[in-house]
Amino acid sequence: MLTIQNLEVVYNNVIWVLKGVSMEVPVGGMICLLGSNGAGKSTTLKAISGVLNLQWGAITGGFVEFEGERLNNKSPQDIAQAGIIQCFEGRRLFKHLTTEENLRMGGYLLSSNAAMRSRLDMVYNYFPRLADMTHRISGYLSGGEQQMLVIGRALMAKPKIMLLDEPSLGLAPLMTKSIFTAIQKINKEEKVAFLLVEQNTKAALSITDYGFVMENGRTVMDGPSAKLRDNEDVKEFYLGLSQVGTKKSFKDTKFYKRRKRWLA
Amino acid sequence: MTLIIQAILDGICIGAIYGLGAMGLVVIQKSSGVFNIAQGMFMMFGGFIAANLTLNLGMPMWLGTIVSMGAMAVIGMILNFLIMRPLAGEPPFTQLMATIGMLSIMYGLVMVIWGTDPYIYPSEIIPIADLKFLGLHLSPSYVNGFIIALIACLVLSEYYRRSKEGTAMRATSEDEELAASVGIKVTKVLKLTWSIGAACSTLAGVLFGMLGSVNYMLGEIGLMAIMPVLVFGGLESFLGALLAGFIVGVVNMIVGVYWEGSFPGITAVVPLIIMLLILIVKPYGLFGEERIERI
Amino acid sequence: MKKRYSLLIKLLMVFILVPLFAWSFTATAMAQQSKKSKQVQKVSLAKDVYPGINAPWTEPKKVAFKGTIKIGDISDMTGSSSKSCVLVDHGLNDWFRYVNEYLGGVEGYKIELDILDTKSDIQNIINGLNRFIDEGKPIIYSAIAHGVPAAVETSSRRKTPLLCSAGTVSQAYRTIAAAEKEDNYFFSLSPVLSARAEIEVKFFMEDWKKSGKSGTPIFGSFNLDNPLGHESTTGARVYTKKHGASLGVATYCQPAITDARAQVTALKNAKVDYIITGPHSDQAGMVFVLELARQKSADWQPKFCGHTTFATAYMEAKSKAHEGLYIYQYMNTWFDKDVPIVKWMHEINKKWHPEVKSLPTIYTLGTQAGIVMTEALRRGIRKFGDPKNLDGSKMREILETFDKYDPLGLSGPISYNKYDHQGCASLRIAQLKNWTMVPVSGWIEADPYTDEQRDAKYWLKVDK
Amino acid sequence: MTIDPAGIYRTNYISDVAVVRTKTQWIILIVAVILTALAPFYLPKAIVNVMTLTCCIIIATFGIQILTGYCGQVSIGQAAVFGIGAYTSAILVNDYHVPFFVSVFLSGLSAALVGCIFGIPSLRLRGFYLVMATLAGHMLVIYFVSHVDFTGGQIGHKADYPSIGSFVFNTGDRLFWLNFGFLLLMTWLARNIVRGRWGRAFIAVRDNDLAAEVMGIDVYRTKILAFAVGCFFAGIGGSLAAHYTGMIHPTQFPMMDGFWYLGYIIVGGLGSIAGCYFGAIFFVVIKEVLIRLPVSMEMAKYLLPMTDVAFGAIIILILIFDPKGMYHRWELFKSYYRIWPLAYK
Repeated sequence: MLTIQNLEVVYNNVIWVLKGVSMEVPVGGMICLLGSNGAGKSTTLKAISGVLNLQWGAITGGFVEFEGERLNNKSPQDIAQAGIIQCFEGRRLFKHLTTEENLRMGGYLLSSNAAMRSRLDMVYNYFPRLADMTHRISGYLSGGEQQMLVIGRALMAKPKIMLLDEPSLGLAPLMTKSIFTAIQKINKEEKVAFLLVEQNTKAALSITDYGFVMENGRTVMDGPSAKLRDNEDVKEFYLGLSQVGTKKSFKDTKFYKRRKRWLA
Repeated sequence: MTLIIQAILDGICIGAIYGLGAMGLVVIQKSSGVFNIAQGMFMMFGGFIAANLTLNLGMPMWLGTIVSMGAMAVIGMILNFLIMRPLAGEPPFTQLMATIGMLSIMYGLVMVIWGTDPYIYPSEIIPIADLKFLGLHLSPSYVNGFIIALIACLVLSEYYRRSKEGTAMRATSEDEELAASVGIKVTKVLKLTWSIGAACSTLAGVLFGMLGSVNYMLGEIGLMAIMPVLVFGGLESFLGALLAGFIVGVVNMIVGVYWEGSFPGITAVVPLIIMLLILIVKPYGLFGEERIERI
Repeated sequence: MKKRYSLLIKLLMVFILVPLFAWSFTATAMAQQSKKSKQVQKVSLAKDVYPGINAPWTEPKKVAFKGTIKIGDISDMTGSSSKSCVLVDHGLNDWFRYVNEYLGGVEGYKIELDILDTKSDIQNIINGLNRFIDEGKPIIYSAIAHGVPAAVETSSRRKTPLLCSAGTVSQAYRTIAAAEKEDNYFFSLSPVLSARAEIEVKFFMEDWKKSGKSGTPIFGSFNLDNPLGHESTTGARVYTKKHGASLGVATYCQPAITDARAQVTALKNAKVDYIITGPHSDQAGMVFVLELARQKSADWQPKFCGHTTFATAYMEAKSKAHEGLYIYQYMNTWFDKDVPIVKWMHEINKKWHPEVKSLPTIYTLGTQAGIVMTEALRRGIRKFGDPKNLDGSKMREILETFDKYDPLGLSGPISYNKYDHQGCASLRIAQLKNWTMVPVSGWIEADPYTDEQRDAKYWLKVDK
Repeated sequence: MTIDPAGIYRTNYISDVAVVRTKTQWIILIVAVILTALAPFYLPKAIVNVMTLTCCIIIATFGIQILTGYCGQVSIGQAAVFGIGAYTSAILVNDYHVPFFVSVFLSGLSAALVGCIFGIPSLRLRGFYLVMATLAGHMLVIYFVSHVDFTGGQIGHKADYPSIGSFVFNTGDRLFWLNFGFLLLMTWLARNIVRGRWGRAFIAVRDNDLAAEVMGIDVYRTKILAFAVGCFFAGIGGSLAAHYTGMIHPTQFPMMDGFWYLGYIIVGGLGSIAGCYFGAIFFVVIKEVLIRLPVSMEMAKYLLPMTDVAFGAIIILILIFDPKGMYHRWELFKSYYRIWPLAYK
């Protein structure tokens, strides 16, 4: 459904961030995007959702294709209209608006009021905790509730793909788990495809069914999550386990025997 | 005794108009984050257009007012398109200077087009008889000002609180990138804001001019009247602006009636003094939300 | 983006080009107009118009001028008092044009008026004054400079007479001590503002006696918050006391106000019988009168006397609210046709400005100033010969030789001396009725000032 | 920072922060100064008078440049502070017979004091609220000086010709030389302030006051300092202007001037002392030209408000097309013609 080929992105005509990213998101797929900090994961998402040009960035090469049509340098509104919704890193929401207003803003593009109502009910039964704080100023919600609100807001817009940027950032493990279960549930029932950027690699790989690994603005490795989970390199560098699956002992911390060989 | 009651009544009537004028500025500030110092000039320009329509083209007052509001809405849109849009994302200081430029241009243009003579409106918007009771005297223009300004304020604040566009505007002022990503057309929102702001201050200008006359100084006077209102009410809240308008109006009137004779010119100064005190004690106004801006 | 920029550039182009076009257009228009006015026939009463210069011509006189004398004129073409200033300059222009075309100029020299707009900006006034003085203008006229202390100071610093329509005590008078130290280069044409206040009070006291009411009347004043306004108020305070009445309440306003609610309310509360004012800006005057009309009631019918500009508002803006107000005039107006000079005025305007139907008092102010300056120049040339060696201080001496000089019956006699540069000392009160001004009193003269009163400090002290 | 011709390297810090770097620059500078100083001999008096006043304006513009351009505190009260300087000097010289050259600096100091009072809100206020505070401050100052006795109230206050010993600056030329001398002095002072420790502190506060605070700069002290310095300059300019006009009156310091000062630095270029010259002179020229245009009385009415229109339009155009201001253009121009005709694209 969503295809990316050799995507290249440059910020204010100097900083070359993406140097050729290619990936493929099937309908209703559950994809995770791994990579160390600064690998360009967030930039990829922004390039897809089109908010790049609000940040002086531009797509200089390759293309993003959604259901057969190019999205390069389209306005964010049109892309959102097409059904790609991004949730920014760090639980960004309209802090001075109430929960309900936030959700309604999420459904800004919905035509009728009835549609809005039904979507609202749906969101509320996915996240019952939001239902009983509809008129709170969203800035004062707890981290987990804010994350729910963010996902809920994205869900309001009848998305076909949701781009989640670090949903587990700074959340308690329990909260993370509940969020991820919610995500899975949504993916199953609403047939919404997810493109999930996550530092918590273990959790991410456990819920997704396919994964891409990025380094220095390139996709360097991909495969089904199960296979990635078993991949030695991924274990070494993202799951922090040695081949035996036990915690590493101090003795073999200097890992000259294994290096990221894709970075020659 | 009757004197002070009279002063308070007049003050409240004028205050409502101040509130409306301030609201025009708050609208723009709320969603585009621009402190439009040219708002007073918008008032004056609108007032002059209305005067032109009613005096020269012989429109009835209410029609003239509405038409001039429409015209100013368009002008506001154009100004936004020509001046503020290219400067989007610049630091607030730049945008402030741009509005100062606007102020200067409109000030000059008014003198070119309408000269410096005072213009007197032919009638009030709502025809009312003189109210005279127990020594008090409410002239129709004041009653007009009070009623219309009050209605406008309430309608506007309701529109912002309830309607979809209103919420969208608030959302945009909050976080443009996010707003864009949920599919709000930011440019459209800004266009809407500027036209609403301009129309609203036009109405204020017409009412203001109806008290006496419309002249080329109305812009400066309007700005000076609006500023304390803004500080009392804070740059973000509507009803705050209205209440603050009442306060300032009453203070103005009472000072004007009692002390203007012995301390000429003090009427213009007292609200400013109070404003400074408030600013030092409570930097974001009485009803304002804490929000850091850098210039 | 490109499109938006092009729009902006067009905008700027408009700002620059429109005025230039308009300017050139009017320039040509003026040229044609002057060509038309070349073939003007005889003005019947040239002789009795200007006995001063022995010039009995009735035909346009084509003389080869020996040279030109340029006179500076500084006025607000734009700003709160633009209307009056434009009229004054109109009057001046007409007079000089008449002198040049019919009387062969002053002693054979052409007089030209060099007008500079100040845009109500002080810096412009001072720059303009300095410029005129540097260009060696022997005398400078200004309808507004008396409101600008800096201008008066500049003129006396640079030793060039500055002729104004009116003045304050501190400008027009010098105590004996002060006059010994330095000369005064400011010349006023009509009573100083406190004197005007006195005349208004005198008139209203008469009115009070006639009405036969008992007790003493209460006066109220409404003035601008500027030097002129303050002196008018002080004058009102002093002279009401002197004539056995009292100043109940004094109100002030800024030159451009949009409503005068507070002021009128205060006056009404004090139940004043008479309201007297000094000079006013068009805006403030208009607004005040409207508010007054609104608040008048059966038990409060104050009588109001003000500056001539109120008449302008009444007759041009046709404002009903002004009906029946009193105004003071310091010279004959467009409406007393029996005065020869006024007849001349009508003739001239019929010939040169057929579109002009009626010209309120302010116009004659220009004529009066023109007459005085022409006379001064004439005397100067008679005394010193070539106008090239007429400098400021010489002109001051000449002007101080004026003693009861009658400006062709236009106003009361004008006399200057070392201590007193007030000029004409008498006013006349008129009433605004059926769209004209009806004189309701003769020329009332203000009492001469004592030496103490000539000191500006005196008026400050009384104000406190 | 100025762009240097090729082959000129700076070997130590002193030469790096030097005001004037190369011999050629020295020569050009000296020639320009001498030419300007000789203006009265080859320019008409009217223009010299305008130049005399412009010197005062430029000095005041240095102040607003340091305050807004360098320290980022927007103030519309500059005109009022200008007035404070004028009144102080006039009163000191005329009523208390303080020698002129003392009173100039005293008036600067008094203006600085008032500036500190203006600055107090800036400790807590940012942005628009600060703008409004300074605007209100302006109104208050004007109201005060026009309604108390010792300033002469509405009658205004005289200011005699400046004099040093028995020598009196009582002709247009002498006044011009006096003001021009002060202009040079003040330029030197301003340049040294902004390239010194204070200047760096100001810039740090402007760019990010939080970071500055972390760096150990006392932000509040710096802001107050900026206000004091900025107003000091305004005060000096004011007192010079007062003695030039000879009579000062509250109406000589209108609110619009506060806006114009900001306009000068925008057009001249934010954060450059030389930019003040460009901005101020540019607008003064426009104003003069528009006033001098030989138009009929009727036309004058329509033409003269165009100064305001032109002012606004120019500011906006500069902001949109060339936010760095004219000084930047000038630098580019210089660096282009230095290597002319071998310019590379």
